[in-house]
Amino acid sequence: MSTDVHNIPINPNEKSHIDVDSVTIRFAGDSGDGMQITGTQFTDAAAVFGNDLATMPDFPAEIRAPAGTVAGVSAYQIHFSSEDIKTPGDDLNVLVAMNAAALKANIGDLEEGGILLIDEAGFTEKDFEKAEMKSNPLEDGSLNGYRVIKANITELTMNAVKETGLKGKSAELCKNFFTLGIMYWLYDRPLNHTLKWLDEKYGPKTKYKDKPEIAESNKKALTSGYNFADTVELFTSHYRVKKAALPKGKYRKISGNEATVFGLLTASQKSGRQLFYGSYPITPASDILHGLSKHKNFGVITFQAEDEIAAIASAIGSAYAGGLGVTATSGPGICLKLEAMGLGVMTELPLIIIDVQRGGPSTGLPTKTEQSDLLMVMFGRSGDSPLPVLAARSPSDCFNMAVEAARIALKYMTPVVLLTDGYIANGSEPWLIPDHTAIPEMKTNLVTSNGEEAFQAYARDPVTNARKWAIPGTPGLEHRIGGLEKARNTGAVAYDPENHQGMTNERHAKIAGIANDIPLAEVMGHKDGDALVVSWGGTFGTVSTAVEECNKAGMKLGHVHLQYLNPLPRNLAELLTGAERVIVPELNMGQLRMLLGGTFGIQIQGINQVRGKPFKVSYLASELHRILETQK
Amino acid sequence: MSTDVHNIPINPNEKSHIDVDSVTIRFAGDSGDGMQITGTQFTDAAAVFGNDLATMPDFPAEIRAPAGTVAGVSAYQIHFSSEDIKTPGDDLNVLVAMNAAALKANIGDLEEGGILLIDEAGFTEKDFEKAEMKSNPLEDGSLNGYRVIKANITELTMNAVKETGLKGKSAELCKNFFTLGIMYWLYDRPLNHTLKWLDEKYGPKTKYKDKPEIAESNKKALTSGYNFADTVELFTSHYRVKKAALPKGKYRKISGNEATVFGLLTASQKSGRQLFYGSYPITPASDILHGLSKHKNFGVITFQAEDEIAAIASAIGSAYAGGLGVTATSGPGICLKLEAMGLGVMTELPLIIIDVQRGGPSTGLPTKTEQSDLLMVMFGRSGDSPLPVLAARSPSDCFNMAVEAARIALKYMTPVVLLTDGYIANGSEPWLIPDHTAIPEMKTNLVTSNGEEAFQAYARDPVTNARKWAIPGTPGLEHRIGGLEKARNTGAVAYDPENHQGMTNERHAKIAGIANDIPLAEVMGHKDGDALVVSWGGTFGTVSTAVEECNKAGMKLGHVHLQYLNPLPRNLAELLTGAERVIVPELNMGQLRMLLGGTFGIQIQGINQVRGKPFKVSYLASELHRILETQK
Amino acid sequence: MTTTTAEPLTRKDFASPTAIRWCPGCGDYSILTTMQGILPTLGIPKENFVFVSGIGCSSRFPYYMNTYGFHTIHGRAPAVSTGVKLTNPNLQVWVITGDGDALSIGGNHFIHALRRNMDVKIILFNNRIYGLTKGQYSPTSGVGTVSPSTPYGSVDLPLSPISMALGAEAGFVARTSDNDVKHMGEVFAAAAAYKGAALVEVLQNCVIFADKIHDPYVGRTTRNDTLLYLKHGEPLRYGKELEKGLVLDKMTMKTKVNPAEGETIVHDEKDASGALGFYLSRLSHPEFPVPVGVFRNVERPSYITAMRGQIDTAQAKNPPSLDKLFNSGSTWTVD
Amino acid sequence: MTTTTAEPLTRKDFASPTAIRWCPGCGDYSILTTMQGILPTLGIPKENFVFVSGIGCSSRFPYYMNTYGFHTIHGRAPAVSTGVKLTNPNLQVWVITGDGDALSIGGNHFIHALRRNMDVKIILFNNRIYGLTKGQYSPTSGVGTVSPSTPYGSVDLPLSPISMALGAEAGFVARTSDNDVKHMGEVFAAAAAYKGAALVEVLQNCVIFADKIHDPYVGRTTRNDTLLYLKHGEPLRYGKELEKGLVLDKMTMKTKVNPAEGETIVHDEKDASGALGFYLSRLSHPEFPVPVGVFRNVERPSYITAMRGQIDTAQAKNPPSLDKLFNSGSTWTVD
Ligand SMILES: Cc1ncc(C[n+]2csc(CCOP(=O)(O)OP(=O)(O)O)c2C)c(N)n1
Ligand SMILES: Cc1ncc(C[n+]2csc(CCOP(=O)(O)OP(=O)(O)O)c2C)c(N)n1
Ligand code: SF4
Ligand code: SF4
Ligand SMILES: [Mg+2]
Ligand SMILES: [Mg+2]
Repeated sequence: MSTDVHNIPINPNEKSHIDVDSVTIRFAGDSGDGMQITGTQFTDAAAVFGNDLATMPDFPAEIRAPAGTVAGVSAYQIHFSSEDIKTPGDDLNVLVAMNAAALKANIGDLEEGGILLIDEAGFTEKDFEKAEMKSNPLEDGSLNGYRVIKANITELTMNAVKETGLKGKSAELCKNFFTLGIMYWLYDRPLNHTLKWLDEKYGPKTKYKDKPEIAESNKKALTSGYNFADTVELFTSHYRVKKAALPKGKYRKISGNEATVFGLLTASQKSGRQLFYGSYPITPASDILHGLSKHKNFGVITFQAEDEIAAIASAIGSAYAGGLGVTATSGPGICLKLEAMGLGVMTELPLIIIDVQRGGPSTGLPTKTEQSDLLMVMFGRSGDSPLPVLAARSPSDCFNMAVEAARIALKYMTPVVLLTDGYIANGSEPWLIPDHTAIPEMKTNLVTSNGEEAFQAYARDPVTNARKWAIPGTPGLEHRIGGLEKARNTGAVAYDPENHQGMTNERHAKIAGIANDIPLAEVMGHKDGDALVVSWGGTFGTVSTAVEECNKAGMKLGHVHLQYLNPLPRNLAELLTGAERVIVPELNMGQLRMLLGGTFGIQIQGINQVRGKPFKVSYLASELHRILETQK
Repeated sequence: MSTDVHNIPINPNEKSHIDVDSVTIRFAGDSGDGMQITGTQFTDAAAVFGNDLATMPDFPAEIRAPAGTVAGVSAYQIHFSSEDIKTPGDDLNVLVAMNAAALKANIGDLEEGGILLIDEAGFTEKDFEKAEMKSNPLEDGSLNGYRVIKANITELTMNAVKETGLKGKSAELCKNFFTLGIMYWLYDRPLNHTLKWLDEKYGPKTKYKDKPEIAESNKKALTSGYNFADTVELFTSHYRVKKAALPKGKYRKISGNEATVFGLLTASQKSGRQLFYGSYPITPASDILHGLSKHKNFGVITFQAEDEIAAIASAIGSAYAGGLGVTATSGPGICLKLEAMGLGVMTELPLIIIDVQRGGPSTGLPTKTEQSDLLMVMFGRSGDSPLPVLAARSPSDCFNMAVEAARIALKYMTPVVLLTDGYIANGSEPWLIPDHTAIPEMKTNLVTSNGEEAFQAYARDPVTNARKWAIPGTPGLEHRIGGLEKARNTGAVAYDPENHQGMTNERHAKIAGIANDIPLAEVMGHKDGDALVVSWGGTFGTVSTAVEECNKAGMKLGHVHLQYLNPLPRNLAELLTGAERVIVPELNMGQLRMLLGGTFGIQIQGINQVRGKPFKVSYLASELHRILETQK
Repeated sequence: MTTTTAEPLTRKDFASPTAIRWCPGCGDYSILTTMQGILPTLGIPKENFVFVSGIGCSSRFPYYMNTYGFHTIHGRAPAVSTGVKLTNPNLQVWVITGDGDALSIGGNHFIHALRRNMDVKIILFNNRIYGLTKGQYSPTSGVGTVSPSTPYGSVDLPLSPISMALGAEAGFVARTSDNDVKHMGEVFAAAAAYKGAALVEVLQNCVIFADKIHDPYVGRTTRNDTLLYLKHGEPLRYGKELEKGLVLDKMTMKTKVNPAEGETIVHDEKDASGALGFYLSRLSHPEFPVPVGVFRNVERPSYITAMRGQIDTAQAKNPPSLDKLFNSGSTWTVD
Repeated sequence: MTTTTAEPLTRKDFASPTAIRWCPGCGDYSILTTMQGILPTLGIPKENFVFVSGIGCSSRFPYYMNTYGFHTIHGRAPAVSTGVKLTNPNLQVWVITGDGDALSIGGNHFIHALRRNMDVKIILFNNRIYGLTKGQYSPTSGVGTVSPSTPYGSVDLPLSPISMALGAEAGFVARTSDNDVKHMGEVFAAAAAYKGAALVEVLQNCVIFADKIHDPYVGRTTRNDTLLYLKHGEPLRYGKELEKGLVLDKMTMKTKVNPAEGETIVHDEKDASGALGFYLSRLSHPEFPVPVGVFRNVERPSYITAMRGQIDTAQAKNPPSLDKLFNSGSTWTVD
């Protein structure tokens, strides 16, 4: 990242091109201002252009909090670059603030000297009042450290679209495209992608066909914004962010929830099992339900259940009947699924439980990200109840891990938890579209007959320890299962002491054995450095960037990132016990630290943050510095 | 324990008294045979006589499993002694087996040379068949190692009670009292206690007043059994177990669930808060509901909710309204309460959640004991959601810990988890009746006015960090709380990042601070020995006995028993890190081990068992030996 | 309920300072102001009101009331309110819930609070959609509802909250709509006056995700023809001139224009069986008028009174004594 | 449903080898044998039957059936069965549940399976008590029930499973009793034949904790006077000589001895609104006869058919292709 280029003094009479490596922009406005669309369009344009990128939307918890209030601010951040990047950026190079509340909520993240584009129409006395601001920031000197660019974007937009016939509120709503036009000029981007998108979205083939003025005026606003920036001397230079040297191939942009959807559909195709998705809406997991519901052509059954308990129960029912049973939710919903997860463990059925983590405890911060459900999914069931836990490390990695979760569930006959989080679920990045034929078919434990012998529902595969999957409808394999302790092999109900110990051991051994079937942990950076940094899940981007920066700055750090939390990679014990020190940064109060400390009996230092947001790379780097300077 | 005295060869012509220190007897028969009553009566007699004792019932999971099957066997074990004892005994000195299935299910626990009293009427071909036995154990030599005493107890009973007019099945049902009579003779106990009890239970003042023959025939059976043993040469000696040198005072026998009931009622009286108990029946916690329901004179509201979620939700509602809200359940029920527990954490309301642990996972082993919910109650909630966790160490300690849970909940404004287990909940021991006036009054954070200042629901007490408890009905303190993240002090809804970190820290600090208000961990046995054994909860009796035995045998072990799992005693870090090695025996696959390892970053060895039963002292002792002999 | 003779309360006393965060135009606003207007008329001190809600747009309601309030977790408000009311029967407890909160995840607590006749007033904001989670269909959405989770249209058959409540034995069941503030106020007042569990369904408009969903029957200009205002003891008539009446044809209800004298069924909210109310709950637009007002209003034994009665009796007979408790059963002395 | 022409199945084919562990004399036994007797008559291959249960004495049922069976967790069987049936619509799925399992902890899943018309057959063993947990009162226990959790008598007002089911829109609702094997068999067969969610309440005797609870009306010798056998299209008559009939007095049902010709209400299980069934569900002993048989039996759209239809249409239009999926939306190439 090179943030400083923005601070080069500008010759006001020359509109030149300045090359920069990466830029972080945040579009912020009222929820009604269309900031998510603006951000997405900018992102698409950057993606199609060939930048590497990462994005992070930030919604309010309310559907429409009162316009103009801080609670109603919606924002979208994009980090795009000519280099390989893994985070949506720390500090902003550019902040677009459509009103006073948006300024108030976001200015803290704008770098010193950064560009601040302001719609003056959103900075009236009334706006200050709604934003609970004591004075006019455009006048009180508080913005002196930034390059403030003011324009009455709303008015400019209204004028621009006048000729299309659109008026009043509807005309005003086009201001986000005017703003987008300005930003396209600033970063020297062609308009065609967005123009085409507007035609597709509002054009003659859509339900807006009777309102051609909508597409028209938005297009008008876009080009007017571009021309405006070109004409008036808002800025003195374009910035250019060159294409990134990404691996060759075809790309698309993908968010974590989309990638999860793709992964589940892929797993269904590769295993030949009908995908059954039982779910109850909850932020930020609902988009998986929405996404899968669109893909009925894959035969997926999406069942919006009456609650989270019914959602997982129906998925278990599906698994019993031979489906690929999946359920997803966020933290509070997981609480409700834990009892049924225990049933899944006891009945050893393949099942995927996805937790798109959000800020807690309780209802907490529904639209904010956190990594604080790890220990809940590990241990939050009655009895000793082990199951595999995986965690995706980035938006596109949700695809891989969803496929992997299915592979493990089907191969080992076990519920599997996949952890993602609000940040990677809603964030997006370019995805090198995989060759679907290269993704291996998945084996299952389906059995269609037992020859002459009596069927034993809990007889285990000698290698995987998986039991057989005899599904209803199969003649001759009729059997009963349930939540009471099972007798070895037969699966009958059994209360006897030795059997319970034996079956408990078998359940543990089965899950532990999966360690032989997952990749070893890999050390990035310095193998035998001064510390080993261990991260997991959605912090991969920030942590690895921070470690890289630290190492560039002369530190000697190794970095292991875990996508498998249970079982842990089998070389991890050696890596951890061999390390000079172990540092675990995570977005919680120390959950992986507890897990690793408890598993390996080692001392670990934590970097912990629960602010509802990803780490900043700079914060991590400074914490790593600080820790390494203190005594162990 | 001195088990060997039973093996002294006996002179068949002399009925002498032999003194023994302790005896362990198990009464086993069909669920319909009244073994629980027999055991309880024997226990009461031993208690009243002045022995120290510990008991352990063992029920089948079914209400009435088919008579004569192993699944239908019901048993009651009592260990009574002239010395201080803490366990219901390892191996049996005496086994009473009313039928073949009872023999089959229990013979494995009878010591070599132990007494086996058999009712021949339960050993017919039909009985062998129901018990799935291939041959007649009375003839096949498999009982050669025991002192088998056979009698057709059923027939003897029928004859004995004939004169009362009772016949058939009803007459036969008296056989348990006949058996009890035999045992009273054997252990030289007076009959008066049981005779009195029979009068009270079935006498003229009861609903059986029209059936005097019931009391009559049971009394008859009891005395006949006694006389029978005296007359025929079944045994050649009585055994005598002298009074134990217990601390002076008045005693009663108490089971864990009873003690919990007493503790909750006491807490209500001492805090002046109405006790509200919301619960949904589940084994083995239901008896707390049953017990409290009887004590409406204490003003306790017992609410049988529609499910566990409603049970805890109603208790939270009560806490909000100023009640002492309590809910109890067992493992699967806890799964369902976790979301609401998170609400309790966020709203910082006083609340007690009791988990009478049973065998898991899932429905598991409903009537068997286990300690496998520790990590669930610690971590099984979304987000970082800390709350205090206590664990009772014996039946009577349930009283202390229930009182303590209430004290902490009310003082610190927090949900508190109290862990007990099926073993101590159903087991009983003598309880030195406390002087209720010596139990301190409990302070609460109730507030009735805020003077002139605006009320701040989340302003904290500077010492305890507790917030104020302003309950509906109090004029001027109207305020709103809920599950969304709260703003510091005001308690308003707040989504901002710094506040979330701050409140998360405050929640953690409040719970961590309770460490200053609980006893330090105490090392029993050797302070700087070769190993520190750390146990928790209901295994206190077995572990401390085992450590004592090991130390008597020359080992050098220290023992710390934890009744506080969160926060941990503040001297524990020092004790553990200072120990040569740390060994954690527990009835699960290593949950305290995980917690201590993760908290302190130390290596721990575990002794783990999940057999649905308490540890045997002998097993623990041998495991401790084994571990100490191996390299660290 | 304690009453007070202090200065009379006004609507303003019930408005909390919290900024309201519903979408502009949301039907929730009028429900809020109606409630704020009714409470001062009940003669109950402000501190004795408690609003308990679950999760949803509607469930933000307690924040806007200057009373005690508890924004709990999704679906559990009836259960939380049960604990509040049982612990302090002097409180008047209102439950605020949505169609998703009450009937989807919270269905179990909803039916049990009603069948127990727990004395809480449940106001169900039925906008036939999940508002807060951005527009998924709910258990009251019609078949074919296109929503984010049902892009091809929903296939679930919907529930009627009124039928559901009657099936759960509710003693007070009513319906009103967010665009008829006067009617709403009357219904709220009747619910408040009822001794026991009361359910009020409010037909509420979500401007964002299900705009105008109730308009076909609650629309101001046409509603005389499409709504049937239930009035106890009066014939079930509707239409601009009340020219239409509901009559019984064998066991089926039919609409008849200008029915004969005495032919129209007379509304009886006191009908012991609840069957008439159930009949009425089955009437739906456009085949029938949609009844609003009180479907059922019968006295049922009070859980709270019975429960308190048991406690009082027990206490009178046997005052609480820890000493007696500890020493109950057989004891022995070691000395 | 696939049918088979192989050797006809018999009752014995449905008896599993597992030893039965209900108390001697428990009403569950006759329900089990009735079920084992009915299944062979349905023309469905044995492997296509699935029994899903919750937790309770009754919920042990699947272990004793030699079919596929799933003994799940408390209250969740309707939800589990939903997943089974949606995944493989060829299966005939039976849910076995108790009054506590279905109506207490499982109330929510119960109502939603019914309102969705999920094609599973729910057999509710109503012994008006929690058997497995040793005798606590249940949501169907009468007020004043003395049980371990209510030593002073329960104060909850009970539910009627039939009213509840009708309130939840159930299309097939019936009642039978454990001591009338023939009637039970007929009702089970009717439930099996129904296309959609069916609820059958079985009045079941728990000899241990609520012995003879139903005897006042199901007693063999008196039942002609206390039960009303519902028959579609026939008048609602009962009594030894069928001398009594139910008539309508205004909107209230009344019993009349020797009613006039045509005066007796005629049972109509096809009544679209469900209100007649609801009326009947309110009748209780001793004031009224207790109706047994089919209360409601109407066709309702099938969730499964609609759901499968959407899938089929989508697949016909756009066969699944991962290639197409991955490459959907805007893509770009780096080379
Ligand atoms: C346990 C849990 N599951 C899911 C959610 C997400 N959620 C919040 S509100 C809601 C539905 C709201 O619909 P409704 O009750 O109709 O209220 P409305 O917003 O329409 O007023 C859902 C699914 C949650 N907060 N908690
Ligand atoms: C989550 C959970 N809560 C409670 C229980 C305990 N439990 C098992 S069965 C049962 C009630 C059984 O009553 P019912 O459904 O009427 O069945 P019955 O035994 O009478 O046939 C209860 C409370 C449990 N197994 N799981
Ligand atoms: S989303 Fe709908 S229900 Fe929610 S506040 Fe907005 S308009 Fe009201
Ligand atoms: S307790 Fe009752 S319901 Fe359960 S098996 Fe025994 S008789 Fe049947
Ligand atoms: Mg809604
Ligand atoms: Mg029952």
